[in-house]
Amino acid sequence: MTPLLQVKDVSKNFGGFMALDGVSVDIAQGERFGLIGPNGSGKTTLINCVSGVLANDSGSIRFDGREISGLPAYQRTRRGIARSFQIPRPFASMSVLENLLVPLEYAGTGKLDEAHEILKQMGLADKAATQSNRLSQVELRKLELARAMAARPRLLISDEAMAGLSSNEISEVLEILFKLNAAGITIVMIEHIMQAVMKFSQRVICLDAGRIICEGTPAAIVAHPEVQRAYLGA
Amino acid sequence: MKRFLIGALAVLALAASMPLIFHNEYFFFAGYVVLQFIVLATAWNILGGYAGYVNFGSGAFFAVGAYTAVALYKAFALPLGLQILAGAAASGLLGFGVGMLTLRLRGIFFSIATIAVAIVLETVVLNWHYVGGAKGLPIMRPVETPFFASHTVWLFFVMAALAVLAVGAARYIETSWIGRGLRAIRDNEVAAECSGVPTLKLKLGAATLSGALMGAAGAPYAQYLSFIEPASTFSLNYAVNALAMPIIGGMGHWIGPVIGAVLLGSVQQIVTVTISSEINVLVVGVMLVVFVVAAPEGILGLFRKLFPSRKS
Amino acid sequence: MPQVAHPAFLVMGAYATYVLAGYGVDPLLAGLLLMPVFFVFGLGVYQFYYSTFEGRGSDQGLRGIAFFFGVAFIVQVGLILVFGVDQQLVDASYIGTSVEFGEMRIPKRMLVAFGVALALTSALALYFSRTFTGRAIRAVAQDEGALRLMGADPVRIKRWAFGIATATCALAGALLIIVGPVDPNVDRLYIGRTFCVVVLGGLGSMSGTLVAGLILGIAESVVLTTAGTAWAPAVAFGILLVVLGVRPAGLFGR
Amino acid sequence: MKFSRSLAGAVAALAFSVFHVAAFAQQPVKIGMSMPQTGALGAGGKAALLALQMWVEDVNAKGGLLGRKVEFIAYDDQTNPGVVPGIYTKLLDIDKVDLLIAPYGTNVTAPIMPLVKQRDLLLMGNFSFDANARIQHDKWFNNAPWGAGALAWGGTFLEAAKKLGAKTIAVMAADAEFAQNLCTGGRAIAKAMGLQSVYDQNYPPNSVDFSSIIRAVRAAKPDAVFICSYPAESVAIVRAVNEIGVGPTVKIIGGGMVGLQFTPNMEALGPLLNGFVNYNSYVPEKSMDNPAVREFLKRYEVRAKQAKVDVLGYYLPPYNYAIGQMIEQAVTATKSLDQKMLAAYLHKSEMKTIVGNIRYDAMGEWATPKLVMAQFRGIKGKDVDQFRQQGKQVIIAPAAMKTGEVVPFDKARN
Repeated sequence: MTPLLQVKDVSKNFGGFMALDGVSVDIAQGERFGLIGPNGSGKTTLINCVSGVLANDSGSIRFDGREISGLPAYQRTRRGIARSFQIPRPFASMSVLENLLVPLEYAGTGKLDEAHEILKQMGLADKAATQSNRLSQVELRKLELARAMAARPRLLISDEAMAGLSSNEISEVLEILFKLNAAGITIVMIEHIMQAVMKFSQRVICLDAGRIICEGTPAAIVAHPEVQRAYLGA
Repeated sequence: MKRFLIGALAVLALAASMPLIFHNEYFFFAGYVVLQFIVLATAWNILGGYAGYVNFGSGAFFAVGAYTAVALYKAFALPLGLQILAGAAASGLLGFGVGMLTLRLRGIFFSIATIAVAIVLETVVLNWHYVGGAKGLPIMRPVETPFFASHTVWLFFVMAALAVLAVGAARYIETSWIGRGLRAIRDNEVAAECSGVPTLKLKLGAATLSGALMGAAGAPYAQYLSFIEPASTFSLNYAVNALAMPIIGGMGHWIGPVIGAVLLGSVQQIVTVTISSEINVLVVGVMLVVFVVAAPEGILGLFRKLFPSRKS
Repeated sequence: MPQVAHPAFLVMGAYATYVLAGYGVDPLLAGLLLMPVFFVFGLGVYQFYYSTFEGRGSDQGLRGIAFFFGVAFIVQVGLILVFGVDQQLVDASYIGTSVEFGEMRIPKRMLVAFGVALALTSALALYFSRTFTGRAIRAVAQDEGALRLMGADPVRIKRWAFGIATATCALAGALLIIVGPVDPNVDRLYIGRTFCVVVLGGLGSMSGTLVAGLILGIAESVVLTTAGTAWAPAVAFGILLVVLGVRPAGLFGR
Repeated sequence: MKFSRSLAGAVAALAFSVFHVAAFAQQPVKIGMSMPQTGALGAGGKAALLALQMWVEDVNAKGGLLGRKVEFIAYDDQTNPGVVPGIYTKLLDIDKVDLLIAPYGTNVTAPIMPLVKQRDLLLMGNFSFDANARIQHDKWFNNAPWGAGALAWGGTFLEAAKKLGAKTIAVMAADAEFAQNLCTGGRAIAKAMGLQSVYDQNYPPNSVDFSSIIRAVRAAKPDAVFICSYPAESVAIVRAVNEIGVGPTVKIIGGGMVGLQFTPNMEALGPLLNGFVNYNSYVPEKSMDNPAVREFLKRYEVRAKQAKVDVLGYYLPPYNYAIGQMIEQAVTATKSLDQKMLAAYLHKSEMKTIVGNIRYDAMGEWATPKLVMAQFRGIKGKDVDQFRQQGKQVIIAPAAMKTGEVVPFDKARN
């Protein structure tokens, strides 16, 4: 069976600065995948290239066996790649429900019930009519995930959805992600909070200076000397 | 939708029955201008208010409509209906072109590009002697106008129909998925794109439609004045009014630009009778700044604040 | 922070020079005298802009642009109300006479304007590369966060930059009215020229700006002599549109 | 004290208005126009407006028209053609004026020609040039000394050029109604005379810097330079000619430069004007002396000083006063405000005015043009009074009014 996402030799250069330098990784259908690395190691650049916010300079990105690296972001979303943003980017003039209606209408099924369903799942049901710029930090994170879910993705990329949350809130979000995965959605988690990644992921890669420095199970990664150097030594 | 349709028909019927109530031709002369501003403000709002892209060159789109109509009228004596269609098509194309060039860049570049387009086109028209060049061109109106008391009354009715059309289009966009997509773009363009919104296509569509409506508003201009000349056709006043009216009225709702246009348009028409035209455009500029600073949601926003119980 | 009101400040500078020249002040000197006044004025405008838009953080894009557009428009109409739509000009010993180089006669006013503009640009370039505040101004355009880490307040820096830009408008306005008569409607042309030069040169690059200015000047005079003066106003905007379409980072941008 | 004074004032006002009602029992006769009071033609327009106001006062002092008071309504059009149709629509529909006068200038008159033709109204033209050539309205009467076509200007100027031995000509013209009409005529005449065109350039209205154009003229080495320009440009061109120089080949320069007749401009340019040959409607030379105009100008000057407008008032004011006189003569003779009857009268009768007796041709232009070409000479400093003297603007054509021979440009400069 072909992997859901195949990233091969992807590079990205910002005016002489190599943000990604020949990154290759495969992610299987249904996998819970963790992506870690220090600040500026290229994590967000990588998922920007996957989701289409940035265009990769070279290499190939295949989704479901088909090349997507030339496609604009909205088409990737329609094919099943949805993401949340590290710094929440709500549609501030809209209510929570309307925020969900955007991907629902443009990439999902267009059924209003589904939006309510997702809100309930995320624990935002009672906020449906609230304008999104009045939400708390944790609610905003949940909205990010909920909006990504409304596009009916097969691959969900969660970009630091837990940064700045309390441990209670972290387990709340983790629980949601576990539930989504149980429903068959492949999940890539980018996270600084090690416990969360390690608890969630089946497989983890660690990026440093635009390269993959190691790959393996959470336990193997934590033990890896380069990871320790990258995280502790830097 | 049904209620809106009935309302639209009622407005048209009212416009058609105006000659029974008002006998002074100046009423229609001035009313035409107000209606024209409704079209311009509504058109501007489709791109500016919904999608957040500020057009400083409304005058250029207006003028392209006007000059397209004049050129075709002079060459083939096209009837007004076709002139309006052609004017709309030309300005729509212009909107599409400017959009292609700059809508991928940051918003300010689009705004600057619209000023640039206005000046480049004005220069082109200044040098286009077929339509009068810098010295302008007098236009003889058709001698007879069937069904209407005079040509001005007829043009008034045409502009009323265009206004209803423009507001209808804006309202349709606003309440449909297109409007939601445009608002998503305004709120956060990257997030919109990642939510499956084809941002470039949507913006291009909005720029084209907005341009086309402005062009349609400009097409009857030469017949209205029985004269056309570049400086006043490309006037900065159109740009300022087209932008000030929605901002003052309220950009979020289709009625906002209408309120702004009716209010500012009538005030200006009344004021020009008594006070100098400078003071009256100054009032528009000052009101624009005051509203942007103190009441960013416009008159509609103020209204909502006063009557919070009323929904939308 | 691309800014649409400065061309209006430029024309305002020209008119302020005209008023001072009416009291017998040399226009160049008037421009210099006006610089501090305009600097303070610029600080004030930015402070106001900051506290109403950037500080609130709400939807600053659209409304901020509309705000400056409105300010520019008010300046223009205000000038019309005070001075009328007529062209105004100033007189000085170097206006109306020329220097002869064989067959060529070059007006002195042009030489004066060229010299002062060159000196002003060099001074600004030096300021931006040699002083801490100057470098901070260039940094703020790129990364506000890094600047904060350096211990500089980006708001203060931006306000300062705005003040300098406005002060520059005073002297540039004086040059404008030395070179030729000014009427309140010229600012629209200068929006085009300014943005054309800045975009062509690449945002934030002083040397790029200088080269782009020269390119535009030469292009305008070439068009002037080949296609006729009637086409000259379109040159700046034409170039601007082409650059925006083809190479938005500018000739020297990355 | 204060109260009683204001009471007295009120009583006086009441008495005055009662007197008014008695004197002019009917509605006033309303005469409306737009006039450039700012913008390119503003300097001339303000002077012209003053003359018309003087006529209104004079006619009201005599008891008005048809026993009714004359009310005069004038709006400022800022020399902006775009606002003129709106102003005239307002004059007709809101102010309900009885008679219309056109604004001073061709550019601002052209936009209302379709309007007056459609409504079939009488329009008194005001120093327009060929404004009626396209529309051909039969109720148009232009009060301007040049008549139809460019012959009165171009003909005399170019003959003078020939006399000086010119073989080549450069033409520069503003891209505006008046200048284009004029230079098109000028070109045709030049061609017919066998003058070879070496440079021909239109420039956009309100151009500011003419150095590059003057450089190009200089490079083309013409013998004559024919210029059709509007006031601000005329001033800028004179300055640029002084600054850059047109080169030694040029023997005659000028022709159709509007604005060099305005006193403020003459004052500002002073000796820079020397040598320029330009059209004019009235210059203080012996051959043009006319007691009626002299008497009018004496009264005008007093008023002009108060109003701070053109103090000499040679160019437009007498003609604008004459427009009023023509209206007065026609209304009095026909005892009517009917546009058809007035037009018919104006067509068939000789009009007696301070600027002479005028007859109109079928197009509504002066049947016998009376335009002069004058050369600025011996102007020193920036003193206004020197322009009142003879010999400062020497009439070189037409022959009947000539007061001197044309002098080559560079000779007149030194």
